[in-house]
This record gives sequence, C-alpha cells and structure tokens, in this order.
Amino acid sequence: MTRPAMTRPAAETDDPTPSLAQQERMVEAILFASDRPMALRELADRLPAGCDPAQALDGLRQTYAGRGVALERIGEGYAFRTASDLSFLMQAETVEQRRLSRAAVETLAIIAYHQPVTRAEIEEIRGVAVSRGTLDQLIEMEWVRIGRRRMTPGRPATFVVTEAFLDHFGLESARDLPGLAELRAAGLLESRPPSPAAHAPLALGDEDDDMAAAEPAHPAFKDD
Amino acid sequence: MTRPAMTRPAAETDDPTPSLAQQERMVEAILFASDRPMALRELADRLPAGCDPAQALDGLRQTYAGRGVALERIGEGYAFRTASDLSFLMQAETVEQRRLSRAAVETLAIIAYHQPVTRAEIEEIRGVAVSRGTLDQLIEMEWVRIGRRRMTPGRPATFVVTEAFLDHFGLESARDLPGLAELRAAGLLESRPPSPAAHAPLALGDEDDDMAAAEPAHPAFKDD
Amino acid sequence: MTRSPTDSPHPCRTPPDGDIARRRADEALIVELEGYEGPLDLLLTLARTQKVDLMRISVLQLAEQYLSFVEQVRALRIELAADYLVMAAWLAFLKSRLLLPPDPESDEPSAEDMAAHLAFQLERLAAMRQAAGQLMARDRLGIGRFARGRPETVARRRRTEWQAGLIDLMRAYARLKTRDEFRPYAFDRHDVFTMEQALDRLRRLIGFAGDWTDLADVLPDGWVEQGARRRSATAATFAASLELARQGRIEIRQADAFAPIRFRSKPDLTDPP
Repeated sequence: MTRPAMTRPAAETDDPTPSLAQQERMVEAILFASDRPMALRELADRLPAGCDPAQALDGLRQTYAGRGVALERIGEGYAFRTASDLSFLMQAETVEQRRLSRAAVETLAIIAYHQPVTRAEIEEIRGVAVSRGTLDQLIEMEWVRIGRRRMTPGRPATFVVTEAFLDHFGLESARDLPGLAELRAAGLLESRPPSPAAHAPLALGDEDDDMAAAEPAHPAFKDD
Repeated sequence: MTRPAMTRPAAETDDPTPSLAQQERMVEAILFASDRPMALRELADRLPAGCDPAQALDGLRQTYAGRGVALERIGEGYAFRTASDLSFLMQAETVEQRRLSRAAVETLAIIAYHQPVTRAEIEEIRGVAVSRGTLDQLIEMEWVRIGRRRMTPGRPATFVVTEAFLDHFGLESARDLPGLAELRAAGLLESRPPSPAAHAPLALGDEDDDMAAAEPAHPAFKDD
Repeated sequence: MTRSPTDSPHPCRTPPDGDIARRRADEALIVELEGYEGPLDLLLTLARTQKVDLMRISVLQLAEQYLSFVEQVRALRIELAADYLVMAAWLAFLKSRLLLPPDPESDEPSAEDMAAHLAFQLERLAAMRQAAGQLMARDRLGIGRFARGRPETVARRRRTEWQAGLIDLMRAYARLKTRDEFRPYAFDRHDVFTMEQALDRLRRLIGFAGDWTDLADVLPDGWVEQGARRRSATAATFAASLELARQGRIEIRQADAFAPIRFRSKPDLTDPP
C-alpha cells in the first residue's frame, strides 16, 4: 500500500527534465526529510538539471493549502510546519529522558527475576540496604507494585512487576526474562575469570538456581 | 515504548466532533510531526473525543498516493516516509549504517523468517554457533527482541523481530517479508524436509526436540 | 589461512586449460577456508560446484568432495575445527551407508532420508542467505526512505521518563548474580590446622612440659585420627615447635631417623623478647 502510484526508477535522472508533478514530488520529499529550511538555491542543487524549484514550490503550496501541514517560508528557506490552528495537537509534554540509577535498575532486575520478593530478600541479594526512595520511584513509575503479603512472621509485603513494566520491556511475561546461561551465551555477560575450571562448579550451581528461579514456583519465595 | 495519553485542552472537548476532513488534517499534522510510527491508539489519545483515526488514515492514504511522501503502515503504527523512488535525491540525509557482519545479517533473516525462533534453531539452520555478541548487536539495534519462552524442556527463550525492524526495512508486517510465501511453500521454513519421515542426521546440535517443538506453529505467519 | 602447494605451479610445465580451471577452483577453496562459517557453509560452496538445483545434488558426490577436501586440508597440517571433523565423520558414515545395500533389519533412518535431510539443510541455508540479501536490498530507512527530518513537538510540560532497556536490566541482574563467582580465591581451611593455632597451643603447653614430651601426643582433639587433618596438625605443630626452639623457649630432640620428636621447655628462661 505504501508504494506511490507514480513510481519512477531513479535511473531516470538522466532523462529530460522531470515533469512539474514529478518536480513537486521531489521538492516535497526533500523538504520533508530535511532537518532545516531549504533555500531555493539548495533545492536547485539537489534536483535534476533543468528543474525549477520555485515553480514546484508554488504547486506544493497550493497542494498543501488548507491541509494539516503547511509549506512555509522561513527566512530564505522553505519548510513544512504544522498548520497553526492545529498547534494544540502538538502539546506533547516535553519528555526528559533520564537513566535509572544503578540501584534502581538492580532492584528492578531482582524484583523481575524473583517476584514476589520482599524488601529483605532484595537487600540480601543486592548485599546493601534498599533505600525507601528507590522502591518508591519504581512504584511511582508504575513498573513495580506491592503484591501479596508473605505468610511469614511479620507478614512482610512483597513486590512484583506490573503490566506496564512488561510493556516497556517488550516482554510477554516476566518468565520470558532470559536466564544467566542465555545471557552468557548471548555475550551479555563479561567473560569469566581466567581459571574456568576452578569456578565451574560454582557457576553451574548458580545457573541452576537461576533457571529454577525463572520457574513459576521457587519454594524459598513461595507465597501461599 | 508506551507514551501515556496526551491530555487535551479542556476547551476542545466541549466542541462537537470535528468533521472527517478536519480529523484527516489532524492526523496528518500529528504524523507529520513525528519521526516514529504512531499506533492507532496513540492517535486516538491525541485527537479530540469522538474522532476515528482509522477512517482519517484511509482518507490520508488516498490523498498521499503517488506523492513524494507516502503514508506507510508499519506493524501497529503509521508514519510518513519519503517515497522510495526518490532516494537518489537524499544523499544529504542518508545516514551511515552500522556495518553488519554476514553472520548478523543471516541471523537477522533467520529470526525474521522463522520467528519465534530459539537460539538453538538459529544455530541449526546456520550450522554454526551464534557468535558472541551477534544477538546482542541485533537487540541493541532494536531490530530483535526476546519473545515468549518455548514450552519445551529448558524453556528456551525465543527471538522475534520488532516494529523498528519493520520500519527500517519498509515492511507493513512480518507477513510481507520478501519471498515468504515461496519459502513456506517450498517447506524451507520447516525443520524437516517435506518428504515423509526424514531424520535429522547431524551432530550440529541436539536440537531434535526443540525443532520438533517448533513445529506446531509459526504463529506470526499463520493467519493468512 | 594457508596456501595450497599447487599455488606455485611447476615453472616448466603449462597444464591444459581444464587443469587450470580445476586448480583455480581448488585453490579458491583452500585459500578461503578461513572464510567459511562452518561445515554447512563449506558444504554449500562445494554443492554449488555441482551446478545443479540444490534439491538434486548428489549427496554421495558431495560427501566425497567434502572428505577429500578435508583430507587435503589436513595434509597441509591446518588445524581443522572439531565441527569440520565431526561433519567429516558423519559424511564418511553416510557415504558407506549410501554405498551398501540397505539393511532391512535396521530401524535407523535410511541413508536416503539422511541424504535428503542434508540436502534440505543446504537448501534452507541457501534460501536464508538469499532472503537476507533481499532484506538488505530493500528501501531501508535512512537509505532509501526517510523519516521527517525535523520532528516537531511543542514544549508545554516537563515530564521525566526514566530510561532503562532490557539489556540494562539483564546486565544488572547478571552483575548481581555473578558477583559471588568473582570473589578472590580463598582456600578452604576446614581441614587445615594453621601454624598460628599450633603456636598458640604449644605456648600454653610449654608450662606443663618440664619433661620430654612427644610432639605426637600434643595434637589437639579432633586432629589425631589418621588422614589430612592429622597430617596438617602434625606439620603445623612441628613447625611451631621449630619456631619456639628458635626463640629459645623449648628444646627439641629426636633419637633416630623417624623416631618420635620430643620437646621440653627450657626451664632457666622466662620470657625472652
């Protein structure tokens, strides 16, 4: 469906001057893809020989009259801009992209792999205390929510990941998170220490645990 | 990545639903302003209440047929892209592409045509191990992501292509991959030759179980 | 990797044209060996030399080509990866099966089925390569098609969107889970009696050892049974006794080779520095 009806092979640049309709298409594409307004001169340089960008621009201006996008003259150049009466549609919030702190990423990873998991368990795995702010942030981002209470002394709350989390990370379910062995195989883990033999048993045990953790139930964390 | 619903200014919501022509202008403006595909839902979220972006898109597609800029459908989303026959005008915009190794390109093709596909299946098809970092690279380029786990022993992760992949290669959906129908008809997307009861001979991976498990479905391609 | 010996032809002899063509083909294979991505890739290249539809290749001929190729390479003492040798072994097996009459008793897959599967694998690989080529030749974004060069958004509100990719998440988890693997090497001391322990123990015993005492009699409880623990305790206690003797706090004597080692405290010295 995406292919324009008037398609012409690129080789035709050697042909006699393109038709005015074709010239319009060309100017349209150039202005669309350009990251700044283009002057007549620049357009002429980019078009095949014999083209008249001024005439093409006139045609384009008429084509776009009354549309959602307008061809505007800006200084010496030309550019497409959203029609001014539709600017209310462009009120996208400016989104400031910031990276999550390491503590937050680690905490999130632990929750994703071990959910439902208590705060104490997170701290045990990370080896450091989890600050209140880190969990609050993840909850506020709606990537983590509070799950059932664990039926153990103190009835601690558990944490689980949300649909929004799965959505953001393109996962069908938290069970689709790859295990350590897969991470290593995909080259996502640093290579192992120089004496693999000495560490092999440890590593194996580790991966086993990990794979087990990906299974629905891992007894240590069982909830009900 | 999901963007939360845009809030509309209260004033607009009181107005009657805009005319279809007006809706078309609005969708045009929103898509023109964005450099990434927008899903129907995102469009609906940004339009005044009562608008039907699907209908507006139909109108727009006709309006833009044959023009220098085309309305493309990319997976779940829609975006304007320059007409491909005009690429010869665009040297200035051409972006240097990261060079992909032959292994990476082949791996990408195998994932696209066989998805969802496990790492072991990729290796079975290529006859070699997927080298360290190849999948990593494709994932980082956001052309490939991890899909569901296969419900077979070991529950291996599968890989699928992304919407960014479709956008990059100008595909409306994974069903539009070039030559897909022929490959399927020739039985080349299967794990076994079409003839009855042939057996996997190779020590190239003990993938028998796995490939057999792949049998029931290539769900992404199934529905046509 | 390496060149074939046929690379430098005998200077005095010009081989006939057919020979040259064949030799060039051979050399191409040898020289490019490093470029092969595994046995299947090599087989596919060999299959192409048959110049027929992949579904119609002669697998027997292909097996022979492969085996002689591998022979040739090994004659040059090129280290072949195990994959290639495994494939060679399998092809040799297949070849023998193809040449022998089928055994009606056997419930193994027939040689024809095995050959058909190999041909299928080659065809499938070739098809994926072709597909990859078609894919890369499409009008790709940023090459043949272009997005809006200057996307517009009007800033009204600020909102922070926290960025983290799946890769970040997985790496963080991997970092945590593998932390223990990278701890510094620590010797398991469960069955080791250290010299420090032995010194402590001996120092306390000296006061009571006015008479010659057998070192073997002062091993700590739990370390006197035979085995690694006893050996460790004996060695440590012996070393500790030497240290105390050096300090002049005890005397040691041994009547004969392998005789018991005895010690006693030196009565006339109290606490040397």
